[in-house]
Amino acid sequence: MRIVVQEPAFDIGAETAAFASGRHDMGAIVTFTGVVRDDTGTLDHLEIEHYPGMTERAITAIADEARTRWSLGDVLVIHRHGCLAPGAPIMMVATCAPHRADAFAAAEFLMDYLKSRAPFWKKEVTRDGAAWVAAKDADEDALTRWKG
Amino acid sequence: MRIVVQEPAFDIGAETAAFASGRHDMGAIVTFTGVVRDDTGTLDHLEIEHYPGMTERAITAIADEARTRWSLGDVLVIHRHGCLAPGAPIMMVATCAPHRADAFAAAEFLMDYLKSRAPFWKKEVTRDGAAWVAAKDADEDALTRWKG
Amino acid sequence: MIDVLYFAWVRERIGLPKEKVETSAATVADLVAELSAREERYALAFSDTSALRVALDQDLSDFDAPLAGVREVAFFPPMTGG
Amino acid sequence: MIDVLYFAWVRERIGLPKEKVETSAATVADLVAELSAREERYALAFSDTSALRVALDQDLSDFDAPLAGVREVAFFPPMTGG
Repeated sequence: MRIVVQEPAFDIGAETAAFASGRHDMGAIVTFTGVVRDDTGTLDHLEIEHYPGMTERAITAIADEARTRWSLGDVLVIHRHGCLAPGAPIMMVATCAPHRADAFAAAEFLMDYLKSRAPFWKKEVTRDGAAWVAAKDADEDALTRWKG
Repeated sequence: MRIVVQEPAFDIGAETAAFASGRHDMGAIVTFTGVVRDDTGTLDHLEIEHYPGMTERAITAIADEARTRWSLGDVLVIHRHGCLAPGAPIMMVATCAPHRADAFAAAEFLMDYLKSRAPFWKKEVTRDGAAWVAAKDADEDALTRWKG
Repeated sequence: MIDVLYFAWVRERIGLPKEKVETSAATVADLVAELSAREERYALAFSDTSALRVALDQDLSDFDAPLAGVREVAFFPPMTGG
Repeated sequence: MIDVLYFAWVRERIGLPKEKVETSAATVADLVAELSAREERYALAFSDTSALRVALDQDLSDFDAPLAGVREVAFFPPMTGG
């Protein structure tokens, strides 16, 4: 298991290749990469603030929970903070498992919990000003499918 | 959209990086990689047979269906045939979408349909002999969640 | 004349990947009956068609589908891709 | 003495990321009431606690949680990671 919280860019291809290599007993590898999206063409950059210490702790707890729920070979979470330009990778998650259903479910679980339970906050800086991104009800609702 | 059916190995890292690059309007990128699994340590190699012509046609139809069901930016499917050693990548799927739910659902849909609707057949060659891999009821059942 | 293709263990049991067949069979099932009547190896390969799949001109189809206009028929076990 | 941390717009409204607070507040809600009574900028930041989250010693908690033994309290809006 590897949890990385960092400011610099990471290399999606190299991380995916490293995560996938030498898996003789894992048939399924899933990756998710989140990218800074600019729908309107007005975004200058995204600022991501986080809570050092709690961030690593919260992500580790989420990854540990995923490993108790599904039969996983390994878990990788990389999440950046700081200033990110449109198109830049924000974060990635990778899971591997003997079977694809486990690898997919665990990756979706990790994403749903990282969205609303890891202490990151996004601020969009456009040419017209800056605004904190509001949490979406849909993101909170997404957690309900993993309960009960 | 890119559909590749080939015998040679492919580079997961390079394919993932190429697929992910320059996506300013796509917030979510999902990849799935299938790897030759050797649970028992007796597998010498896997032989994958396919139906040239129908294979490309069937995968294209599955990918087109995914693009009508979800809001996707792009789809990539690579599937190998021939002799594959344990640990070798068999195939990969990549999807990108503005939102993560679409990218995940489309990738799982593609995998479920590729398993049972694309004309590939796997034969396991072990030190004790060779045997065709039987289709699993679970794989056929997996398709029902996309119906009705 | 139609092209008949065999894959995986169907190919192995029949002993060839492809052949041209002169037939006036109306449906896939009729073609299967004709082939099974030829030789034991065909009868063996087609003994349980519920374990087989058929494609007509590279589209999945059914054993009761008509063969009129079809140029390529393929028989194979359930697919195991991915 | 406890460390009180603020993030995102809570930090911006209060105007600092972190401070040491001398308090005998029994619960998080009591601490919020004490801070809000200090100055307008605190009152503004804490005006709607339903829009806020709180962590005690880096674990998510509730506004009615006791503060006994807690060394670090953090206030922030709902998280928007991923």
